[in-house]
Amino acid sequence: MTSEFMTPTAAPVPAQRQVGRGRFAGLRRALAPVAEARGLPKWVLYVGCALVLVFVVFAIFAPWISPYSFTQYLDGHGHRFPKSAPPNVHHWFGTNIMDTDVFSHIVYGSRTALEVVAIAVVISMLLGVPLGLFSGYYGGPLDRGLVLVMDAMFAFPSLLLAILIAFLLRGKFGFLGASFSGIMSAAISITVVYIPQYFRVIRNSVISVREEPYVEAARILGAKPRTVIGRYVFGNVVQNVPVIATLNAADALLTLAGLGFLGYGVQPTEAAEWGYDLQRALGEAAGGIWWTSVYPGLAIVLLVTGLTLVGESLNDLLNPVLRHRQLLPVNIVDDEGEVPRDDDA
Amino acid sequence: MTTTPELHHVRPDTVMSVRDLRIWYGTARGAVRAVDGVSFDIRRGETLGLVGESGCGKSTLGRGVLGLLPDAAKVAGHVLFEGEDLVGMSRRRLRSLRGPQLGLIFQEPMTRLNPLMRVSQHFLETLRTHQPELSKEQMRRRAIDTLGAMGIPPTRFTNYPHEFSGGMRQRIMIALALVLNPAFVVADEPTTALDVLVEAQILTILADVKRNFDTSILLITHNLGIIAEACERVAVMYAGRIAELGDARAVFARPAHPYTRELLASTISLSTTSLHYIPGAPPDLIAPPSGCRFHPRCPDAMTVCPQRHPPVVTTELNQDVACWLHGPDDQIPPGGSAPLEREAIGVADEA
Amino acid sequence: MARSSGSLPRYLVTRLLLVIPMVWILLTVVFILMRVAPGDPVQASLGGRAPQAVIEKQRHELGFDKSIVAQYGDYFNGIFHGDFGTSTSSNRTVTDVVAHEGAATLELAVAAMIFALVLGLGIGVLIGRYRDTPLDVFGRLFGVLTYAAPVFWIGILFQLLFVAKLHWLPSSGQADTLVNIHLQGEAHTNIYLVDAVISGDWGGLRNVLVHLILPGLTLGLLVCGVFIRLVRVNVIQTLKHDYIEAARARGIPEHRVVLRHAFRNALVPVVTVIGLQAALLLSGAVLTETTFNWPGIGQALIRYLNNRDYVMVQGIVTVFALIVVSVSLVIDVVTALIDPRVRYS
Amino acid sequence: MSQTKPDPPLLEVEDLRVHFALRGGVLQRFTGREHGSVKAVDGVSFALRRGEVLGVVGESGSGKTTLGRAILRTVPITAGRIRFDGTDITEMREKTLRPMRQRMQMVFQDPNASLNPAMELLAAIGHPLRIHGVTDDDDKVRATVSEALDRVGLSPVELFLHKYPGDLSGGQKQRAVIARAIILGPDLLVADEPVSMLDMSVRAKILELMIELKRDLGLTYVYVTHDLATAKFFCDTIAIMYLGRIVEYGPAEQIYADPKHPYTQSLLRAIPEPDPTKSVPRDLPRGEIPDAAQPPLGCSFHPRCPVAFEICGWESRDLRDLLERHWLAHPDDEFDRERRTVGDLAALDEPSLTATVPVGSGHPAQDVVDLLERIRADDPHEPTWTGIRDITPAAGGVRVEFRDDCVDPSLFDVGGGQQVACLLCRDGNKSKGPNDGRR
Repeated sequence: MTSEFMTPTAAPVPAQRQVGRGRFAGLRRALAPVAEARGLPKWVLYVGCALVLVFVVFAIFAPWISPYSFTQYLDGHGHRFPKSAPPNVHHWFGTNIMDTDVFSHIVYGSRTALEVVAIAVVISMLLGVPLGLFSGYYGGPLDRGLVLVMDAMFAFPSLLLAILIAFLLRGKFGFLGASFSGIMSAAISITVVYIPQYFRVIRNSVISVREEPYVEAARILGAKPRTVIGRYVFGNVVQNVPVIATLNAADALLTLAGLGFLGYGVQPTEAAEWGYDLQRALGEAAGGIWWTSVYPGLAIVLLVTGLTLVGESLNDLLNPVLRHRQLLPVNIVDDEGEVPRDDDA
Repeated sequence: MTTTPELHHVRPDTVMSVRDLRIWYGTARGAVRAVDGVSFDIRRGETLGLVGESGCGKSTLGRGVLGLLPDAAKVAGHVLFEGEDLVGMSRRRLRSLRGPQLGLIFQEPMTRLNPLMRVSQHFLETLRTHQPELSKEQMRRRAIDTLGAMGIPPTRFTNYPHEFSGGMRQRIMIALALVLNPAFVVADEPTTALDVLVEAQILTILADVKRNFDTSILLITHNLGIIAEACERVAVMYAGRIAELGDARAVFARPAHPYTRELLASTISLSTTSLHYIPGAPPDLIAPPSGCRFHPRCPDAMTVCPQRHPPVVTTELNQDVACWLHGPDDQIPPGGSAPLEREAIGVADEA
Repeated sequence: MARSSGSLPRYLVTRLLLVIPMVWILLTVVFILMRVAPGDPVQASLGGRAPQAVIEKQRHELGFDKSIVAQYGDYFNGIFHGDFGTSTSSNRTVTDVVAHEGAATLELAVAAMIFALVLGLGIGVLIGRYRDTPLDVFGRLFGVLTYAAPVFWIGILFQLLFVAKLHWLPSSGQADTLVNIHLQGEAHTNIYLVDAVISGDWGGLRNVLVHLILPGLTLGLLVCGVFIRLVRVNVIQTLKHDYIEAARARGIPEHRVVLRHAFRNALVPVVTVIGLQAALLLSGAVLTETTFNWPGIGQALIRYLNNRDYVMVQGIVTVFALIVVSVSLVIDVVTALIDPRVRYS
Repeated sequence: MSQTKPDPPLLEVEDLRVHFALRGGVLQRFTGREHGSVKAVDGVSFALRRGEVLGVVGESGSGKTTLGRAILRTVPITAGRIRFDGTDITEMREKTLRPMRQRMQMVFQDPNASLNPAMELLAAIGHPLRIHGVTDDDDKVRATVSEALDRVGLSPVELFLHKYPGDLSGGQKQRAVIARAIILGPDLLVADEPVSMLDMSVRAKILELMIELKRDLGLTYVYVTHDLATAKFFCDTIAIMYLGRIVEYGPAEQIYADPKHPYTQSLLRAIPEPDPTKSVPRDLPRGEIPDAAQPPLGCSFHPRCPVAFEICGWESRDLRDLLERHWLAHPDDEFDRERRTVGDLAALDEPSLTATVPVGSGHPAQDVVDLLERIRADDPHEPTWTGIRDITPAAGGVRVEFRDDCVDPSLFDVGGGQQVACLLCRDGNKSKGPNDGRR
């Protein structure tokens, strides 16, 4: 389809909203289509955000929302909770084989999940993005070497890599305190998996942006490489970051759960973790005890779905390859008379 | 208000007759009137040039007459091809016409061939779709002959698209459009992406096509030089409408519409001695100017121009022109022919 | 005029040569990972109370008393001769484990891949073609959900439904015990399905197939979600290409435009990513095998990892790395076969 | 500008060569080892006086854009010299060169891509001021940018200062690019097809602006274009490029009035005039500009040249073209029959003065000799035959020997400052300039 189709007029666009200035003006500008989204992608974005928000609230206000602590197995009178009891008034989602409350595990589990994922995403972003920027911009043997290493890492089964790293990191973060060391080592093992993804995406877009005339223009203006990367390249690749970050967060959550399921994640004494809970529930499933597995699994599915929906709708809105302007229905009026207009202009 | 008049009566050798065609797109800002009341005829074996600035609806019109528009585009009016109206025709029937009767030649030949298919496969696919009764050998023969007429040697028949240069790919695209000998072909800026020598080669080929294939061509271009080289008649399009239509020699010699005149003057050619340009830019087709759409940029605008849309009149040189300068005088209100006063157009409105 | 004709054999040779650094990097990473692992592998494998002399003897036998460089040399020398090492916790060789457990994993992976390809490609093309219709929304949601649901949770749900509730299918294992024993006696390829066919054991074949359904489906769903997303995006992108409009302008029927022009061309990038899914498949296999107690190599890896059997872990991971590299090689060759441009670049 | 003293040239380019390494297969891409090279610019020399406009004209693939970039040192230079205002900048380190960049700027072909989409005009146009430390004061930057915007006609300035490139039309963007280029008061402006992507009604406006700037600011231009019509209007001197070399050079008037090189002649004839009384020339050069990685032997233009003769550089690939043209003329039974007598034509794709035409399986070599003789009989005046010395059956095919005394023409002086790289122009004029033979 020719461009003339989609923008059948070369006339100046009416006054644009003022977009903020400063270093991240590029990002803000790049995200403008999100604010202007309508129709399906907007709703997908809303649903995704709502799902994520629920778990964020759970994570922040866990002690207030959760009826019990995740390690608690005695009620107020010192009586032990029933083992693997079906959902009831006291335990909305029942209890599990460890005599703890399933609902409390869900609430505290969101805290663990979000902590680990946030740390992992931030660290892998901080390492992967600059590496991709410099590798892509300068090219050369360093770039080729990095690409080979990153590709090898990317091609290697991610869960396996995470397991190996988790295995190696066991007990290495003791200095952070008992409850946080497990989270940190889980986060680090996941980080290793996701650095190549940021690297690849950023590097590839840097390589295409690098060839743009405006980057060459900046060099001809006499800008130093640092300035070119910071002011001309970064601003035009940064829109990829939110997309990768959300999609990777979703994937990281699954990796965390996988680690927990295999026993290489956060230890049950340190924090509540859905993957570990599912491992404990596995043996009971054949016996028909469903509540210990269905609820934690559902929590994972909902949070991952939420993050994926956010990521996918951002991708739909920001990725120029996928973006398409949807034509609206229109009525042809006979002549010069009234021009039919949509109300929202 | 005025009803859209017939530009001229339909002659018996007319292949395609477009009547009051409108193509609008709905966007968030409003309806884009890409094509807004266009009528013209194309005769057998004739090349009609369609010229205008970018964004005036040329490409949309070209695809519109072939029914190749996005589903959401709204089309009204008539496109009569050998008596059948293509507007409102079933998809199936339309598809069966594309290829054997209607063809399209594109602007960028580099991307128009499927990179994973050999040139031969493109031809066999097309022939098999529309003439399944032919034997494989007949199809090969037919394809090689058509390619040969475009200057592609038979030794290259089974090559992949990436093994050809831009000019050769355009020749292949033309051969592909003509292999079934269609009665009508739209050529949408067929030489814009090519170098000047290759452009001249392609223009020669198009001239041969007209001679050897008896095909009518609607040649869309923004280059008046190409119109002069290749077309018998020319339609000048502005903001979704046809401003002037007539014999190419007459239009170039004595442009009737001020837009045509200005366009000719702003073309830079080897014989140009001074620079000239049209102030301002083509209008936003969502809210086009009232009356004559060219009036804000027209040096000859009169007070009637923004008030009423000019009807089509025929000049003594047989040019159809929609401009109040040519009347009809009886429809101009009293005092309507006084010069229009308005502000100067700044660069702020420039294209 | 571009007339140069590249040759496929030449491409293959250069591609093969490129494998060498990739393998070298992966193997070196594996080697280093295993050396920095916490604790002494020999001590760990023999238990805490083994006498020092025994430990020293074992150390010497395994070559752990040599310098790190010498160990590195031995490692590569062994691999070069097809010797990946012998377990410290059992007396099986890595090759033996790969032959038996690997065959089980292969059976599972192939079943999953077939399922994922059929469903993923089908749904992907369909919703890519009918973008933004209710069908698209439904298909994408299905894709997101299958991806968002942890493999082991899907496995547990299947067990709850088909085993605990409906009693239709067996809960775990690769075959019933008797069939197991019989087929092990008939071992030709160690792949039960094939062995059953070769030995004409149709009852056994049926038994094996019934056992394969749930694990295959579970693992298949995981990969299927990725495929749907990928195929959809690529079909959408391909449908925007100029040659699609050109084909329509020639009156090529829509089904042919979608299948012959859009789908086939969309496959080129998809095939590349399918190669990367080999890694996902291996990750997923580890989880699926644990869930369904499938006697595959993933489960074996976790078992040996828990036993601190470093030689075995190193051997299995090495094999994984080799698989990943081989798959990427095969994928590149397939791409070159589909896309003539690759050969000439 | 006073022209009292004879100024030294502002820009001198001497035997400039820019060769891009071709990376071959996957392995080479990994190792970075080169695999042949494209001679994008292959021995170009010229000098440019202050205030002069040089038009570099050529088709795509002629190396004209690379030449423009090489002058600004944005592509690595293989050999030769570039002197800017007397200073040799060929091997200057980027760090030393950076201050010089204030004096030489560029306008690009695609106005949509030459401004950073994430920077508003104030920041984009004012950035050179900050880069070169002219001022870092926001008010001063604003004032200078406003002045520049006003100069290029983007007024009222307030309307544009905070716009993003995406909000501007093509012509406005090109004006903004020009504003950025002139804000530091450069001496030299390399304009790479500055109007070719603009609508025809805007082209004249931008050209007019460039002419005004030349007059008011004393700018010197290198105007890179494929369009001989705008070049005629704008340039003092014209350099016609073909496959990395200048094939004709001289004062604009003279070149348009009396083009000497067959290539220049065809270029001028091929431009469509907006005048229906003139018709398309039928005797256009055949084919297209060849692959610069393997340029034709001898004169690069000889395969397409209507007046080529014995020593222009006939070689194996011309033989393939000859065969293909023959079959093009006789596509029916003759092709089917004759094609089988000849083996894989790819054997002729390596440039060589002795070609071996492979024989189709089951055919005697004499069949191919007969075929070639038939083709010669068909059109004995085809110039390719003048370059062929001998056709003999040999092992593995038919050996075709070409003349080995072919000449790669250098620029010959034809008087009046006009130089032409065509063997037809060499008589009576001695070779001038450093453009030595390619081989």
